Amino acid sequence: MLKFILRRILVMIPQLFILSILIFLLAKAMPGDALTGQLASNPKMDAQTLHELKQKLGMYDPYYVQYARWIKGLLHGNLGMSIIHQTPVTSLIAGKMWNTVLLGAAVLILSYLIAIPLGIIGGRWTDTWADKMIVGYNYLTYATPLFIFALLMLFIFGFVLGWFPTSGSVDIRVENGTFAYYMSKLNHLILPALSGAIVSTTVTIQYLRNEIIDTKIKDFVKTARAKGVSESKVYTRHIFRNSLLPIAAFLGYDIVSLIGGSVFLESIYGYPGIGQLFLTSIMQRDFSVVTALVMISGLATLIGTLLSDIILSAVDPRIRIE
Amino acid sequence: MKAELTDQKQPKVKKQKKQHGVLSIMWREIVKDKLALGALILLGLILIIVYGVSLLLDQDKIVTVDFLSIYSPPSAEHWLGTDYGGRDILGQLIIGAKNSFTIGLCITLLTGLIGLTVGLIAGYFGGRTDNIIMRIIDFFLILPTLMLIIVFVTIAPKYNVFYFILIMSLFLWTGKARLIRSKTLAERELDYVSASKTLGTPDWKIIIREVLPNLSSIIIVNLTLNLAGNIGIESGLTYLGFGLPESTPSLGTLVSYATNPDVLENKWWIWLPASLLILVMMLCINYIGQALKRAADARQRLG
Amino acid sequence: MAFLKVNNLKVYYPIRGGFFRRVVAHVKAVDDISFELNQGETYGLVGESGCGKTTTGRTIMGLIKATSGEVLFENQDLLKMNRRDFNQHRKDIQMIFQDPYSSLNPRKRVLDIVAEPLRNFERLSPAEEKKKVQFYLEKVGLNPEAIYNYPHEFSGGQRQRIGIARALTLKPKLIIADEPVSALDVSVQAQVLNFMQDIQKEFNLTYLFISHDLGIIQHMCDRIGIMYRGQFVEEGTSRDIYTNPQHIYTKRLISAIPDINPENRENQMKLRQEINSEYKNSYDKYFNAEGKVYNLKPISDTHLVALP
Amino acid sequence: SGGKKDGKKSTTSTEKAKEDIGQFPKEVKNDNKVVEDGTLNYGLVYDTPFEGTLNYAFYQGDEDAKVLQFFDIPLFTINEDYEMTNDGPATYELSKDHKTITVKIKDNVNWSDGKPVTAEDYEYSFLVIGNKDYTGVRYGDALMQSIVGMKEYHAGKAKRISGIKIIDDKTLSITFEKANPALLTGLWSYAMPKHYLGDVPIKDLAKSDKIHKKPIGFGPFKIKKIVPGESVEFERNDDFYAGKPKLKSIVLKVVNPKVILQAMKKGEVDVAEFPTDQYAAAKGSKNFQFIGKIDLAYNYIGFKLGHWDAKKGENVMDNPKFQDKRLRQAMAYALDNKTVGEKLYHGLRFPATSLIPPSFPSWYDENANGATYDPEKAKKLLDEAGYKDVDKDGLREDPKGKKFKINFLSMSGGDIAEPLAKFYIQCWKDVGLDVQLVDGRLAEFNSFYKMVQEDNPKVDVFAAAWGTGTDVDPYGLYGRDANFNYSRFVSEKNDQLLADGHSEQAFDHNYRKKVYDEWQAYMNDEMPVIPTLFRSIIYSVNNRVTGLNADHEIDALGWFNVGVTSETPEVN
Amino acid sequence: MSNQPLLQIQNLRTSFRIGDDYFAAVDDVSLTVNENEVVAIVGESGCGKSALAMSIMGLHPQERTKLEGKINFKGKNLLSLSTNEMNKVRGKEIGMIFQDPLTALNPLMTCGKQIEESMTVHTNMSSEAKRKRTIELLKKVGIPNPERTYKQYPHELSGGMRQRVVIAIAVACDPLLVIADEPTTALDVTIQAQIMDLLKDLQNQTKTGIILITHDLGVVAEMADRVAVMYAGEIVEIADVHTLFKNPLHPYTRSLFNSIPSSTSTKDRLHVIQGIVPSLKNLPRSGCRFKDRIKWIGDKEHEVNPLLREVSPNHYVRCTCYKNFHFSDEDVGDMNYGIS
Ligand SMILES: Nc1ncnc2c1ncn2[C@@H]1O[C@H](COP(=O)(O)OP(=O)(O)OP(=O)(O)O)[C@@H](O)[C@H]1O
Ligand SMILES: Nc1ncnc2c1ncn2[C@@H]1O[C@H](COP(=O)(O)OP(=O)(O)OP(=O)(O)O)[C@@H](O)[C@H]1O
Ligand SMILES: [Mg+2]
Ligand SMILES: [Mg+2]
Repeated sequence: MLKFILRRILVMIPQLFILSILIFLLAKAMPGDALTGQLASNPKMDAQTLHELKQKLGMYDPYYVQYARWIKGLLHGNLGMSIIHQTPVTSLIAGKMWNTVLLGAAVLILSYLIAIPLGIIGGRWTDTWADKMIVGYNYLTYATPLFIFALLMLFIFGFVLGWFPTSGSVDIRVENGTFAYYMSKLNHLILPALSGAIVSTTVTIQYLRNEIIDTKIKDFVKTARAKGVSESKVYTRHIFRNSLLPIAAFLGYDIVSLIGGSVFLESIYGYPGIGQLFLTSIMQRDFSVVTALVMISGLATLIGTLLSDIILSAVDPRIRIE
Repeated sequence: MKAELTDQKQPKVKKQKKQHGVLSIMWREIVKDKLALGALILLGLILIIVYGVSLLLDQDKIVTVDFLSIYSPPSAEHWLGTDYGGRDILGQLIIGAKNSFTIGLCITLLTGLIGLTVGLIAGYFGGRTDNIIMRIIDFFLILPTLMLIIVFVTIAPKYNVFYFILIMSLFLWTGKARLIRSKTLAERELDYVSASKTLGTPDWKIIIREVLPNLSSIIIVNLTLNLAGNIGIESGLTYLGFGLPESTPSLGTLVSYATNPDVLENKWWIWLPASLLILVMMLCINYIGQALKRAADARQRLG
Repeated sequence: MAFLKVNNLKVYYPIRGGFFRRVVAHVKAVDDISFELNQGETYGLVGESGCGKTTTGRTIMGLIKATSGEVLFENQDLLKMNRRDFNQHRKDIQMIFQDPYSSLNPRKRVLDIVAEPLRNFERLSPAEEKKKVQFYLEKVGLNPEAIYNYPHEFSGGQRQRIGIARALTLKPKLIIADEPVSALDVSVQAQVLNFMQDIQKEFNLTYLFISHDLGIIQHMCDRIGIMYRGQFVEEGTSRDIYTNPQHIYTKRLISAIPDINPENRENQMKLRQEINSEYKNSYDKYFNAEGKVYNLKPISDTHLVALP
Repeated sequence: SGGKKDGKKSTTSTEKAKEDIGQFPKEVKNDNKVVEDGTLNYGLVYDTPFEGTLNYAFYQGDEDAKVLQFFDIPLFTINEDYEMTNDGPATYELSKDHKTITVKIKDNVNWSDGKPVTAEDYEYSFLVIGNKDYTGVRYGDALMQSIVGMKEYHAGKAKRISGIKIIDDKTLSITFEKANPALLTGLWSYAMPKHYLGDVPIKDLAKSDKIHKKPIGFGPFKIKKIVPGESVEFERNDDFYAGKPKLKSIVLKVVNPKVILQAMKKGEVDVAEFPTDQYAAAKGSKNFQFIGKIDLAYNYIGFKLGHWDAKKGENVMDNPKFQDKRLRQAMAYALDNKTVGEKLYHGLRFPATSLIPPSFPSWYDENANGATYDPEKAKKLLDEAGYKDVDKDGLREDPKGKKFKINFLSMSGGDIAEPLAKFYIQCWKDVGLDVQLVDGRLAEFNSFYKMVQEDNPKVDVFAAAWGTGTDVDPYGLYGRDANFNYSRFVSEKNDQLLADGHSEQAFDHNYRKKVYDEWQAYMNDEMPVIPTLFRSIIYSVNNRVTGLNADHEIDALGWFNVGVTSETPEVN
Repeated sequence: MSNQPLLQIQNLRTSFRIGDDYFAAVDDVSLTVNENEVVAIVGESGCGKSALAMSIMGLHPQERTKLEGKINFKGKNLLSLSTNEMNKVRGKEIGMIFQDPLTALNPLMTCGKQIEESMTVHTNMSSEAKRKRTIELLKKVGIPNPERTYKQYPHELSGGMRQRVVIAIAVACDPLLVIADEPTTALDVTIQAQIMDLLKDLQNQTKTGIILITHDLGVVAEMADRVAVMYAGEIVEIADVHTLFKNPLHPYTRSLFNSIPSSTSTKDRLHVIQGIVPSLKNLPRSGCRFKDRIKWIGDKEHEVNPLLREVSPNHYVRCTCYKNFHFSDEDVGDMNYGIS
């Protein structure tokens, strides 16, 4: 097991390395730099000073020098400085990352909490009205873009009904670390997480439903029935567990799509996180932030796939990792 | 899709009474399933209208701004009203549907083609080839796709439908490659492949003539279901400001106008028709896809 | 002078493990076997599941790479040939597969299936090709009109014949039949077996017949080799093996054949028990310290047994 | 189409401008009694989390400035032309030769940690900006560099800036190399708490927690808590020099522009800069009102007349394509900016008539008439200039009879960008000009500036905007050696007028007014850039708010007077 | 011991829905099984053997299947039981052994747990007691290291071992009747022999009735007391094993016997039954269903409405065609037949 994890990590390193080169080159291929945007609104700058400033920031160095500097920093755990925000990327990302992780985890958990029962109902009672409703729900969420859905949720539950706060991740007026603080965090989390979760249930429901339909006719289910196991037990003990396996295998992919989806959720709910940060950083050409975030999400994905492999091996005795 | 069905079917049917190709089984399955047949007809109708009418429409005229009729609700002149540039929504809807469908179709086909080639090669040869290809695919998996798409969109010299398709396809083929690979791996173990080998058939011929046809139903089903997902694919990017230019209307663009709360609340004619059209097309394609899926899986066939 | 001679053939499958997934051990699927086939005879290869029969057959066909050894076909070592030469020689060796369902491409018409080898090795006009295909279909007892049909429209036995027709188009000299009837129903089995005997006469074929069903082997084969865990334990003519089995493993195999006469069932069961206990008790007599069998030793002109 | 309008002439733009901005009061109306210790919710309308470089010398994004306004303020108040006045935390006096300014900080002006704001603090901010390790963008200002001794200090040759002298604890003088009236609008007027920041090396200052997490200022409020990226809680600075601010606390929250209207209606936000594209939908709301002013900015369309010679550091006007000013004028007359302002911006923008926006009431030439929409005149000018439709395809050819194609670069961003660009192209087409978008699409922000800055030959005409800042002097945007002079227009006369505009003589208000009037007329004639739109900036304000002024963001006392008249916001 | 048979199937007809119609896969089958009796059902693939077995167990999907007739088991008609009542019978009173040991076991459960499950359902045994009994069972079915196997997962076992586990599941609650659907078909000869011996042993110990489904006549000869030969959904011949093997009457039975290679008939041609089993949809629904496959026997020799008749005590044959049946002189069955 330990060996397996180590080996996987060993494989990760070159992947991340290639990723770092790729993203670095891409970043440099984008037109403009971090200073351009600043000057558009603040034209009090002579050409000489601009030149000086760029020199100071190392923008004229050859790419490989910049890359070497960056990778060296990276190895020392230093992700560089954000030119726009004038602060180390590490501290810029740190706070936001926890928000995104929190949001992502909440989306994932909620989406499983919703999708698994629905998938099970749909798979077990195929072609009943409940199943048809679930399939309908599935088509609807599949067809609705996340950002529209999130906005609708915000309008309905945030503004019209007023059940949930409409922006931010926590009420600033509560004391950090108190019970009220965590409740407030939770309260701010529910709506964005729910929006993300509902939209992302589609794949899970569909997959689970199909999987149950397939498993239902397997021979070992017949064996179980022949033992006299009651119908509900047949499902709980034999069908569901087997059908849920592939879902565990999806975890790694889910993490990738969560990072993508976080951009929308964070912007609409004013939830400070790295998805939004990435988007602005790209537009502002704050490359150190962009590269850092790409590396982080790459790493997260790798860890996600590793995690799903480990989970899978834990629940499926046929897969053994040494 | 449709053209393919009829093209291949007609001549063979004439020649002989029985036809057992994938397509005819699928066709039979669709005809058996009233819902799928209805969906096929509806989709066909939509596409004929969309592609037909968009030939007649003057695209330049539709995207011409007219500040005198901004946000006008549906009327005799503008059946579905206008947007904030005074542009006719119906026209945009039709051209948008055409663009979106074309985009969806091209992305689906392109990713299908790449995924197929890569997946077949990896799965058939296995061993080291497979290993290398799988490492590449793994690498694609860790790429933050949305982020990179944005980067690519930004650095693309010309951003139009063609580039959009290329960029999206670049990132979306891996899933298909994985699917095809795993199916090929299974298929390769079957004796008919061994048989072909013992008969001296070269590998490339085995891949194309033997393995590929046996994956065809899976491929068709997968592509169909994918097509449904790819129809609204650009809407998210439009929301983020990286969608196609407005001079290239698409359903996604129309839908993402709804992010303006005023439009969402009060100007339904801008986004609702596009949303419904996406939904209807997706439903149609999905129903067809479900029928095809049953055709691919003999156990579930209706007849 | 042998037609096909297999010398010291070994086929090992690697088992990977450890940190870098290096090869840590091998499955010795075929572990040093030698035998030879004479032209026109049917040689049976028998043994329990997993003993390496299929591996042997497929290695001779070139579908699996041998670890070491020689496969001399008409005095030329197939294993040392390059791809092109090998393909030329392979024409003479063909295979009948176990599963008549998976060995025919379900997406191809009979015509295309049977014509496949022709298209690879000969340039024929479509009309000639069709004629040839129909000729062989007729030979295997199928309606030549059926060339436009798909495999799933045929019964298992018919499919097996299509597979045979395909193999015959290249006029092979040796046919390796890997459990050609074990997936077939009793009545259909008979059909295929009869037919194989027919064409053997007609085309002067040599068979390497692989099966675990001793009844069938006995019915079909002139000489028989008994395999156990990748090695031969006994080899001899049908008569040698059935009437005078020497190795305990052979005896076990034979005693496992159910007797068709219900009157004998008690005896049969007793016999099995006796042999089983003998197998347990005298294990050391037949297997060396590593659990391997001994080298084959002749006990008559035709009969070889692996005894110390 | 929009270009073909009815024949009736529009009223002059100036009148229109007044009318439009007239619909927004500059100050919020609310006569109710202010409640003690109220709390106000401020909405920072922004679709990304703010970052918080909370110092005037270092901040870069507008959103940081919006946080700064509450707790850190400039030393001077300003008049309506944005000139410094003596009603704020500090007073100033100009020497006779107009080269030295002496600043005296009022005695009771203290940092929110209780320490007094000293002359040294003021000097320190210059020392930071001028330092060679400084990583911000404020040093580029010409005025900053013209402080005596600044260049030596910047080069590391001097320990201090010789032109800045500390006279006593609260007084210092700054001497400039040249007398320049821009001094009154452009002087750096922010102090930095030296006792607090002094021990941080200047190169590390920008990333220091003292700027990002625990900044201090001497404004009416001080920071109580920051939740990074989303909200800031301010509490009253009881020690504020001008007295006790009316509000007890202010909570600033980032609000996505898409939901600001809902947030206003619900009363979740009391004050916010309101996005113009939602104004139409917000107009009828009852629980909040709008205040507004004309923004310190204008939109324009520039012609690429030459290129920037980096070696010499000046603009060279050498592109033949648009040298005929009749062509430039014609293109200006062809644009129906009135319709744009009314229909697309709901009156929040209106046709620009000169290159100095009306937000500088003293300098803006009320009689400048720019190029008011007049397609007939445009056609006549084109005919005169020899751009005639020779091959009768409805599009004019150049005087040599060759196809004449104009490449137009316009920036993406915002919903309105695309129809606006389309509309302009249509307008030009209506007078027979074949204009096409560069690369067939709107350019993304960075690509846009890259192409414009590098004088990319693909670009003939570009649509852009300038924020002028509070300093009216257009030299930095149109001077011969100004890199930002993107049209690359140069002429002796222009040089002369611009130089006169910031000469010592220009401390004479009337003289300066005359020069700028002349410059505005000259530019309207030469038309190297077409001023297209002036804009208003509007704030949505809940009815319970009092004392808020549209200048609050730059006014030193902006938030001091703001109060609320009920505990809870009004809800729609 | 009562005289009442353990299981009495009367005129069972099992029909499956294909498209919109129902087609009978088991047609008018009557069969009895007594205590301590092994009844073998033989027939070609697709003749309805499994369908019959699943009908007894009530395991056909209800929405697609129609069951008519009666299945009396210990005095109650299984067809009229509710699912709950049926669950009490399944596993406890009737055990079932499936053909493919690879797929018949849940890959995610240990073998021990899977065996215990039927005890959990039907008894109140403590978990320790269950464990003990399971290990005992494993020992009984001849697993050499039952403690280890108890904890192993199916994929860790060989095919023969798995089949033993399947058998252990079937007999876990000492059922009165065991239905074994091709228990040895997937196994090779040596293992088949072991499993046969095992089943025989178990049966000798517990005196259960066994329905043994197979197409291997050798297995029948070794195991069965009585044999029913099925063809195309119908039983065409029933007799006790000695009678049947000595004196098979129905043309189908006789053909079957003639088509197996045996030590007594070396290198001779084997008999081949002409044609193939028609698919469910194409089954002839009237007259002798075997008629098409013995074309040289004239139409007149067949009954119009063939019935299962007792031709000698306890020997039943369907259709009169057996009386004149002879094997065809030419080997017509072998060559040139069209495609169904
Ligand atoms: N690709 C492979 N990798 C590893 N081991 C293999 C592979 N193929 C076969 N083996 C092993 O080699 C041995 C011989 O297998 P082979 O298929 O030749 O047996 P067989 O006698 O044909 O058995 P059966 O009667 O089941 O067909 C078996 O133990 C099998 O597990
Ligand atoms: N659920 C079902 N729906 C439709 N047809 C079925 C179903 N189950 C079985 N059949 C059909 O019923 C007939 C009898 O099938 P059954 O499985 O009982 O045959 P069998 O004698 O057990 O064959 P085998 O030896 O292959 O197991 C076959 O034609 C089969 O295709
Ligand atoms: Mg084998
Ligand atoms: Mg069966």
